[in-house]
Amino acid sequence: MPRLRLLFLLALFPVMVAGAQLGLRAAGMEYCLTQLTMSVYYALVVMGLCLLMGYAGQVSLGHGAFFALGGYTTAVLTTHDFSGIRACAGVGVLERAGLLVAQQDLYGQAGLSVAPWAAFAAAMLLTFVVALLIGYPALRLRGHYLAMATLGFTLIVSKLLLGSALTGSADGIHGVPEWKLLPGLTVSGRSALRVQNYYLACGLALLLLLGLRNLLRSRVGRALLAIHDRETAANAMGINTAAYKLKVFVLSALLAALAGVFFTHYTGGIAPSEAGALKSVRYVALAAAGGMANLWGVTVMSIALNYCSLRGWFGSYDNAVFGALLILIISLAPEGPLKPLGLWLRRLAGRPDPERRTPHGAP
Amino acid sequence: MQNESLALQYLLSGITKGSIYAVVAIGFNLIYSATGIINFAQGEFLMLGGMVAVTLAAYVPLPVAVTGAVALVALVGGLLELAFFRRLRRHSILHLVIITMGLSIVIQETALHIWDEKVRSLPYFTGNEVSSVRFLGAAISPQVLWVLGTVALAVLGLHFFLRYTLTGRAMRACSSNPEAAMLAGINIPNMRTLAFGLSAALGALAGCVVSPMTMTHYEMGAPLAIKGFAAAILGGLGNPMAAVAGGLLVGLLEAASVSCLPAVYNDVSAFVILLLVIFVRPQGLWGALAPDRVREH
Amino acid sequence: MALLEVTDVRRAFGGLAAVDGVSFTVKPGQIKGIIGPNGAGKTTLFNLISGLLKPDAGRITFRGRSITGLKPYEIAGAGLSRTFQNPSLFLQMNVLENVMVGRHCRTRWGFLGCGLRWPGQAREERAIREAARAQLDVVGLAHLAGWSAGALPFGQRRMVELARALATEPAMLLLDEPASGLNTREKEDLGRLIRQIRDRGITVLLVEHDMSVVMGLSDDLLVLYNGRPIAEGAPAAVQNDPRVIRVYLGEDLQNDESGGDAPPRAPATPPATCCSR
Amino acid sequence: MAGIGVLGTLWLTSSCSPPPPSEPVKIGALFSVTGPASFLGAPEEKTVQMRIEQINAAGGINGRKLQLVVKDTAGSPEKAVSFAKQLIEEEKVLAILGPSTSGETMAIKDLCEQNQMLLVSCAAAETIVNPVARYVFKVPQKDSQAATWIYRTMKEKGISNIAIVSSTDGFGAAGKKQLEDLAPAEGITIVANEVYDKQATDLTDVLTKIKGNPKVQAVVNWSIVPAQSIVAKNMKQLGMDMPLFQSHGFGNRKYVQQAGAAAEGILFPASRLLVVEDLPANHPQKEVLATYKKDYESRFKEDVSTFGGHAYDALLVVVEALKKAGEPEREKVRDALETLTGVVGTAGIFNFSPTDHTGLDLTAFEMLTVKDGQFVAYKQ
Repeated sequence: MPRLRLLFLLALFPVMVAGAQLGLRAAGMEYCLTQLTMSVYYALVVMGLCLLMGYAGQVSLGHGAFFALGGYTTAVLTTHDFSGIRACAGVGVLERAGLLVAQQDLYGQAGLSVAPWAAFAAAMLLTFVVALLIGYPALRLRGHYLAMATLGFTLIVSKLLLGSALTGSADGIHGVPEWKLLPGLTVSGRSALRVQNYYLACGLALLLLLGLRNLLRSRVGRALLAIHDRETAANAMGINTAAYKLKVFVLSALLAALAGVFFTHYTGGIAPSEAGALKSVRYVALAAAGGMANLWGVTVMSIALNYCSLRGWFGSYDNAVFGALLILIISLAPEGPLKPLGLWLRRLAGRPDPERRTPHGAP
Repeated sequence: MQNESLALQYLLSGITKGSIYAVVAIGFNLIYSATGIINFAQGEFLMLGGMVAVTLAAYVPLPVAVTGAVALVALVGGLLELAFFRRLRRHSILHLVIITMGLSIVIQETALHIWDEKVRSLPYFTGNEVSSVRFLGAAISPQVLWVLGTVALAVLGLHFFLRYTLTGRAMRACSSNPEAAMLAGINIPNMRTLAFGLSAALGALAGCVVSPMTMTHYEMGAPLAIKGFAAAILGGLGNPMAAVAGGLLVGLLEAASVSCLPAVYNDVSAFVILLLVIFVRPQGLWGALAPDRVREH
Repeated sequence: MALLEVTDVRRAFGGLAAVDGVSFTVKPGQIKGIIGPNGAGKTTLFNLISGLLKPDAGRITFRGRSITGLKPYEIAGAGLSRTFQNPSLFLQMNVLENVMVGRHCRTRWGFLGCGLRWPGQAREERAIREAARAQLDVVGLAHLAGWSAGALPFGQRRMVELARALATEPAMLLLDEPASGLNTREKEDLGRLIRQIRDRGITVLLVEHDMSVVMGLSDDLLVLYNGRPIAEGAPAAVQNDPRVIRVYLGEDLQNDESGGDAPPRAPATPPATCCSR
Repeated sequence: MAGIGVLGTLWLTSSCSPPPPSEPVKIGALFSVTGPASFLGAPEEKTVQMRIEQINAAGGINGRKLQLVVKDTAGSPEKAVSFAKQLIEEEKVLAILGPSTSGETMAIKDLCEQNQMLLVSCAAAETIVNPVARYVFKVPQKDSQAATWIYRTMKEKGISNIAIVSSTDGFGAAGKKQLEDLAPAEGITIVANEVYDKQATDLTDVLTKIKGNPKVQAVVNWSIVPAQSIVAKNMKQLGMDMPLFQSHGFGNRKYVQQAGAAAEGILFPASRLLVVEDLPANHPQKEVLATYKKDYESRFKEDVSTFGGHAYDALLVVVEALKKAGEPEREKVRDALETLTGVVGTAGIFNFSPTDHTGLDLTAFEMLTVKDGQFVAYKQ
């Protein structure tokens, strides 16, 4: 990998991030960062989907549910008042270990609930287990059957969230506390911490982008592409296709749950609409609109589209515009609108990618 | 209220729900078997059928309104295929399915702006809201019999069309082997347009016949499409008769789960069982495909 | 000691026995050919050996270890690689990357290591790239490394698939009709290449219709008909075996098996090119 | 590369240009005009647009015109959070009207409290004003008041064992909670309690379960359209003739037409907006209700709905507070609003206090029933 091109790509993303932030401060409209931060968190889910659908070719309509799984676990643990169990033995130990902290909400109601870091770990663990349980049987299926299995899973999760009082039934959970990641870094929606949270979200996205990019440029990435193209041939070449499909499914589920946890702490709450089928369909559509197997394209497209809808540019036509854009992009540019832009950027970076002298078109 | 008639009543309410899902599932199967696409906008054909019929019913008698709605929505279905799918060549089935998702959203929003967000419904075909057919202590609305009649009519009509008419056989040919069908002189694009049009007509007819019971509003399509998709897969993709059985089964599962579990979990139990069936027998209960050749796109 | 031992393998598809009690062995360093008319069960036998299909009965042992019923990737790991009847390259990748996929079972870095670009992983990546280029040199396509796999003509796709199979460092290579679709010059190159592979110590099991290729290459031959072996031995001996000749001239052996003593109607010495179609 | 950064910024900023400095008072509004709660949000938005135009035509408040900034949240809480932040930080509105659903209101309750933003919600859930937040008010009648009216009427009819069915949306869940909390005090025992999916197309199975319970003397359904008409029809089709009570969400003549013959005899607490004709002339709300109904129905050619009425009241209390405070300084307006009394709205007569941020009492409701397809005041 020529050093120059790698450095160029590495530099591009932070420059855009900082440029946007400084530009907004100059224009006195830094509040737009809020919607950008929310869009970046949503983009994490679509990145996972790009890996799963674009590279490994496994359709999943279940990532709304994984986002909600992450968000709800941390919301329930950090807002539920566990002081009722103060009597039993374990609580003392947990409290000293800092797992349980006293919470004080705006209206003076005190309570004992789990510390955000512990809740985050629990959310990731629960998602890992659930993704394995649902992934193992589902990934033996193909195409529409896999889509239906994951859609069924999403509906089960969303109806359970709607039905149970613990998860606040239809109103969801609110008053989720801030999450002090590190001494100087707190995930919170307060306007004072807006710039800090913007860079936190973009930093997290950049780290994940780099990790996924390395993954895709390695033997694992090639194995995923091989599974997508011809699973039998990949299997005959020594790739344990079943295990790889499951691993990439679990990884994308963890990414979605991670996004759910950060988003819940940032907006201070989560609602059952996050786990709805419409949300999962929207993630798949965003991945497709971004070019499916094009990691940067998918990220940029999902940030842009989510930003427009969160800004409310289209008013009550928001859904209609999203649907129309989706149809337009996929019918005109199935490889994604940003592919030509990607190639132009590569040319701009000195020389076209030596390893793809002829463009690949499907046979 | 002895428990036999209670059980019979649960059975009847399961059939009522199941008949609605079945009539949606048939529309799925038609487009799937002709083009291999799972049409996520199938629920929208139902909604459009209901909306157009209600608008027409204000001016013309009910039967004319229903036929008018079916014809109009069939036209819309055909036009959608022409506009969006006709010239797409280098697209995978996954891309086409995502386009139907986009279509579903766009149709919903346009319906919201053409009509409005209010709930409306066709009058009951026979009797009115309170009339019911009673036997053995259980009761069912006559409209359900109309829905079951429509389902039977649709299945028999489809069966006859696909088996004994030339175009029907051509449509089946182009779904099982498009290349061979093309060589045999079948115009594949027209077949696909016809499949969309026919499926839209079926959806519209279903929309009209369920409207008195489920009421029609611009957002009713999406949840019904998901249940119809589940019924089609449970029964066995591609087979209209199996889709009806799948639909009735989903309805009965929900009714059974309501009888023993709290009602809020009826969807949960229906989908848990659906997942179990898919994992064990992916091609569905009456599907024809061999397990390992689960049709992939 | 035989490298590959197939004993009484049977596989039926809904009553039709595609492979019905086939037994044979392949010695190390040997080129063994499998011939037979269409529908004789050659490809099914290949799929049984390489794990794509599970045998209903019988045992397959490779280097003394039973590989019956193992998954294809486990068999590839054990050192038995294959090519396909119609070349199945990964079209979203370029030629070099296709061959690099072959290195998969010989390398070990997983999701975490590749994601964090661990130093060891970067080294392994470079080693994979070099090994793949070397394999491309072997098949003489190093200049096409950057080309997209989808843009290659048929003959070159076969060669890339061969390079990919070699990249798994197999002890034994299964070639499924490598010569089909090649012109005469390409067939000669293929013959030379297969001999080079054999000389490097890789045993080759070859399924092929083109008699000129298989007869010239094979040290040993197995003839299948209706899923059953009817002849085995050196090419010359097999060529004169009356049953093989009658099978190839399209007569049914059914009456012969039942009769058992009917004289072979074919002329005693077959014309030199009788079997090449 | 800087070019791309600037390009990106221009693209971002074009969407949030600061409002031109002029003196109209800005009032923000979050309604779910589209999406699952559209029949709440659509009439609310139309009502507020109409009222703002009327107020501006009459010279505005204290000589300053009102400028309305409406955002359509489409019923999704994350959009409500994003738009609320826009209204607070960018538009710097005086107060926010809405949101339409209790889920969205709860999502931004803490946000508005922390940023000292005045929020007058059009959703009915009790938790919006309990625990009381200094800056958060709500105008619809309390669910508990509707539940009390239902229980009082039941006692008059000698009913003590009831079944509750409610939908899985915010409205249904809040109502169910109030019915459960108030039942013991009112001497009512709940023998069956079922929740169904708000998008349910058929409820015969849930009602069969209730029909199978001999002790049930009456059914209370707490949901919005279309489930409430489906429950009414299914009960009659199943031959269940015990009385059916509906929530105050039943308040629209159209829903009666949809339930058709099955609506006969349904009892529900409703604001007087629906029976304004037979209100006595001297009734304090008569004049407000009559003008609102006439204006709305003449302009939008559709029946007036109590949900539209909630938006009318939300704007009304903010405008009254603004008049009382004199100038649009948020802290003053908040204090004025908290001490407003005797404001005649469509839902009732508002008397706010530091502990009561909804300002309505039991008189806000009146028990109605349906006779020959018309709403009629229920008399024992």
